[in-house]
Amino acid sequence: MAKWDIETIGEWDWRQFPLGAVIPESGNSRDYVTGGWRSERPVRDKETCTQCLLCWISCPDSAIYVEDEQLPDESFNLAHCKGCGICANVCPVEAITMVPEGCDLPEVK
Amino acid sequence: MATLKELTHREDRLAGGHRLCAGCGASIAVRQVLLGAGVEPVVVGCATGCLEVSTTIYPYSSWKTPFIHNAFENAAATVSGVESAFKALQRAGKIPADKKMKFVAFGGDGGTYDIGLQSLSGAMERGHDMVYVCYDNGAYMNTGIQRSSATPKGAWATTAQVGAAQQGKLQGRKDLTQIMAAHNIPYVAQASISHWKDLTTKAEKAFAVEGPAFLNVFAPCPRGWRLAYNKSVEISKIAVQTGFWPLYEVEDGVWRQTVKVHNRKPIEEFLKPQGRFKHLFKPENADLLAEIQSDVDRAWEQLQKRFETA
Amino acid sequence: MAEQKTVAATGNTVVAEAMRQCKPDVVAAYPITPQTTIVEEYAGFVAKGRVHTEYVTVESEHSAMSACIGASAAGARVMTATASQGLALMWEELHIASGMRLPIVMANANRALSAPINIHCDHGDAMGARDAGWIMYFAESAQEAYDNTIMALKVAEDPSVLLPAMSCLDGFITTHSIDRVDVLDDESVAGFVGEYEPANALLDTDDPVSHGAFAGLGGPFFEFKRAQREAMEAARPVITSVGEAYSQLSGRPFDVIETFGMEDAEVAAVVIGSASGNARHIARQLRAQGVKAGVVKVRVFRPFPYAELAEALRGVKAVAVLDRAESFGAEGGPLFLEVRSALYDASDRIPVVSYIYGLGGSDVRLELMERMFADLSDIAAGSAQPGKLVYLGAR
Amino acid sequence: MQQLTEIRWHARAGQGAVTAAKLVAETALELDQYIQAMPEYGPERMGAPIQAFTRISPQPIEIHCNIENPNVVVVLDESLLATVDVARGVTEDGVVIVNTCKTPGQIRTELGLDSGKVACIDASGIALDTLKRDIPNTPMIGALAKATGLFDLRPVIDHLQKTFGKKFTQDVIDANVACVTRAYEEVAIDG
Repeated sequence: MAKWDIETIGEWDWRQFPLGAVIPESGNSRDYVTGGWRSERPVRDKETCTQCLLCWISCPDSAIYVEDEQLPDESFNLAHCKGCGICANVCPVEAITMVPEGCDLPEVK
Repeated sequence: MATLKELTHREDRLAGGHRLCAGCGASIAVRQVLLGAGVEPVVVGCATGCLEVSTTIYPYSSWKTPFIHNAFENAAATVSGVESAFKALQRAGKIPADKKMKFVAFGGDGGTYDIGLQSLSGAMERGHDMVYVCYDNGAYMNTGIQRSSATPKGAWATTAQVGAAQQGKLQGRKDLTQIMAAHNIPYVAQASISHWKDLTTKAEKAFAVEGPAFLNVFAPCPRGWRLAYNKSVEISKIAVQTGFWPLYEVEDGVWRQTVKVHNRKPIEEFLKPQGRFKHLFKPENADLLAEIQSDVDRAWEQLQKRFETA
Repeated sequence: MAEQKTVAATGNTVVAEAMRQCKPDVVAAYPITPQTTIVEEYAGFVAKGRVHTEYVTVESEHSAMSACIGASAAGARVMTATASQGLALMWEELHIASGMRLPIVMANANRALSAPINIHCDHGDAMGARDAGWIMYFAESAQEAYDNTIMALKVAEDPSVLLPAMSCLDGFITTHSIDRVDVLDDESVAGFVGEYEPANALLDTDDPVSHGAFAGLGGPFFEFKRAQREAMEAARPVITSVGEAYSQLSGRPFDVIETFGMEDAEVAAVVIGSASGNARHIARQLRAQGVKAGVVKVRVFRPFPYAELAEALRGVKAVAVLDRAESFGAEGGPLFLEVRSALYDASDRIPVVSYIYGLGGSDVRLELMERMFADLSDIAAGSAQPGKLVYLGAR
Repeated sequence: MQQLTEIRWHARAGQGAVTAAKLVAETALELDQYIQAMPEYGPERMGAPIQAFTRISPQPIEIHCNIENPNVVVVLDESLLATVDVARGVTEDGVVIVNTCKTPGQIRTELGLDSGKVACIDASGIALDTLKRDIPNTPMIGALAKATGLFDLRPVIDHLQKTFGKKFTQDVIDANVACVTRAYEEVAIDG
């Protein structure tokens, strides 16, 4: 369906809301940013990474991108990643490190 | 049984931007279950709880599937109604006869083991073509860590506290998976988010059977367990390795262990990382700790007897 | 007018018949006295292959309404039936059905609520659900139970309404009595109710929607409730127009209230359900004796016909409101509270007395109605003051 | 037929009074009357004394309550006379019909009735003869038809054949018709 336009929802009156509190668009939480919850962000060392995808299957926030069965260079959706660190924890080759938000990022190879 | 690379071709049916805690086991469980559902459309029902609240905060929904939440204790009954509507509308010719659709209900342990057990039992007995998935985090986490009948013995909870007169929950867990197996439905399994291949395979089987299926999925709550956020998957693996959460399935009445554990680790390895069990490691609680180990051993041995040895 | 068949049947039999004729896709129900024979009859239709309905034999009324909600949200036409404790067990779900704007139609066989346990008629069950956001019809007879059930479906499913509706009939008195009923033919009913066009059907997998979202603090909960109230208001003209159309089809008049002798009544009783005829019977006798007695029967309780009642009671000198239900701690029964509220804006202050009668199936003897009208005549003549509340027929 | 006929049935649960109340109402409907038939429901089980009611009227029936002043009382079980005041409230010109081997005179004395009609019929005996079971309800309908003049035998038989035809074998239907006919003929009426 066409995207449900909720830009001005804060100003809607009762007539403008869909019937019965239905949300007429599926999966639109993709537009909601939970990245601000994060105090640490994951950083992946592409050299070390074996593309096993364990991080992807274990992410609670659907925040890891996969393209053509591979993690792309920019592999984390930082709009959604809450920085839980599960990806780093499950990585069998320690290719992912969690680095504090707001600090200078280490050089990414 | 799909490989991880193969699974990446399937749609991830839970969108990000939901507001579950960092490190939540429930959303990992949902992603893995729905990846196992294959390509047919899935309709999702959800009991009131963390998962439901955090994925549908108006006006946002994280569900890329049709989704319905009704109340706390009735996810199974609600989805059974949805599935019945599908059958009737197909019979009436309003939905094409060849259209396939899958139905799944998710509930936490509170909404499944406790308040929703009757509704679940009824739906399973009636034979609806649906999968019920319990994401078991062992307490009422949505409302702030109250004990449920899935809370392990000795665990601290806000309604099973630790003090001079009581050391957390006094009672052991209800064995819901076996209760569901006793319904003689086509497929029942116990799975864990730490074993993605086992879980997605079980989900595939559950969705494939005609009739009701039940999955009990171990899904930690870092917040309620007083556990580091990054340990959800790790602790789930330990739960399996200690025998606290055996992985098995009951397919058409045949019990089969799906992940063998040859040298079970001591239960302490499961308990120690979790703040909710901290008090068990005081010297005066040594007996309780031993009792918990012996409970696990006994349950494990009893379960082994049910497995087909083939 | 449609072709009709005159039958000797119980209220429950003709309600089941009305349900069958409305062709629901899903019926999810649990047996409870005195509703049980409705779902038994329906099970018979299913077994004989007379309906396409998916009949879900749930394990409780809570699950009955839960499954109805799931099915209705899915896009199906859904009907069910319950009574008493069953309705009480559904309480939570009643609000969810209306909040989700699902046009489920439910027959309710009015029965007293425990304790002590009792299986007989009163309106305590339905009145307990009066603020649940359901349209509520009440039947005096099996005929009305049949007619109301069909009309309720048409009203509930109207796109400007989309609210659940209850079709109430008195336990045993109406549910189990054999009565003379004129039943429409199947085609006429099917044509009258038409096809249901669901909004936001869950089974539309091409355009997935989410039902039952969380609208907490700061969310639009308040606005959704406002919309629900407007829907209930919107139901008023629809109830009337559906009633008119149904009258044309059946030849039976319909109005949200039914009056007897109110053109010139000095004393009047307002009543709901099967006791209405008892009141009318006595009023008829009194009129023959020169007493200007009248009766107002309330056929639709939600939305409540305030304007119609105020109009009907204009100029009356004393009014009795007969409640077959309690509202403990209130000044009278639920109907009394509504009627007095309806009269608040009337220019003349009409004395209104609350009568509680017939609880737990206590027989509504004609002599009780005589006594009530005699009280009213005394009040109208100024020889007695209206009392607070009368327990009519209790020892 | 008079304005409104109110019939009160007394029996023990299981004797078929509810069915009889219904059959009489249905027969009246076939004659284009307005009707009501209702058992007085309770938690009682097999054997307990019960009441049932039938109303018949050429006008629509608007009252819904138990029958306090019946025009007709039908007693399916004579033993109830000892424990239940079956004649309570019966109208001056009312008819009391009892399943008994006794005479109307004896029953009139037993009930202390000094007005109206009393009718006696050995309905159980007739049922045992024809149905081979003590189900006195259909013979009582035959007796009722005769004693009250509410309707002739023919519509009763027609209706029996129509409704029983859906559920029972021809033997059973014939036996019931025989029951009704015999009772219609044999009922003893006093007054």
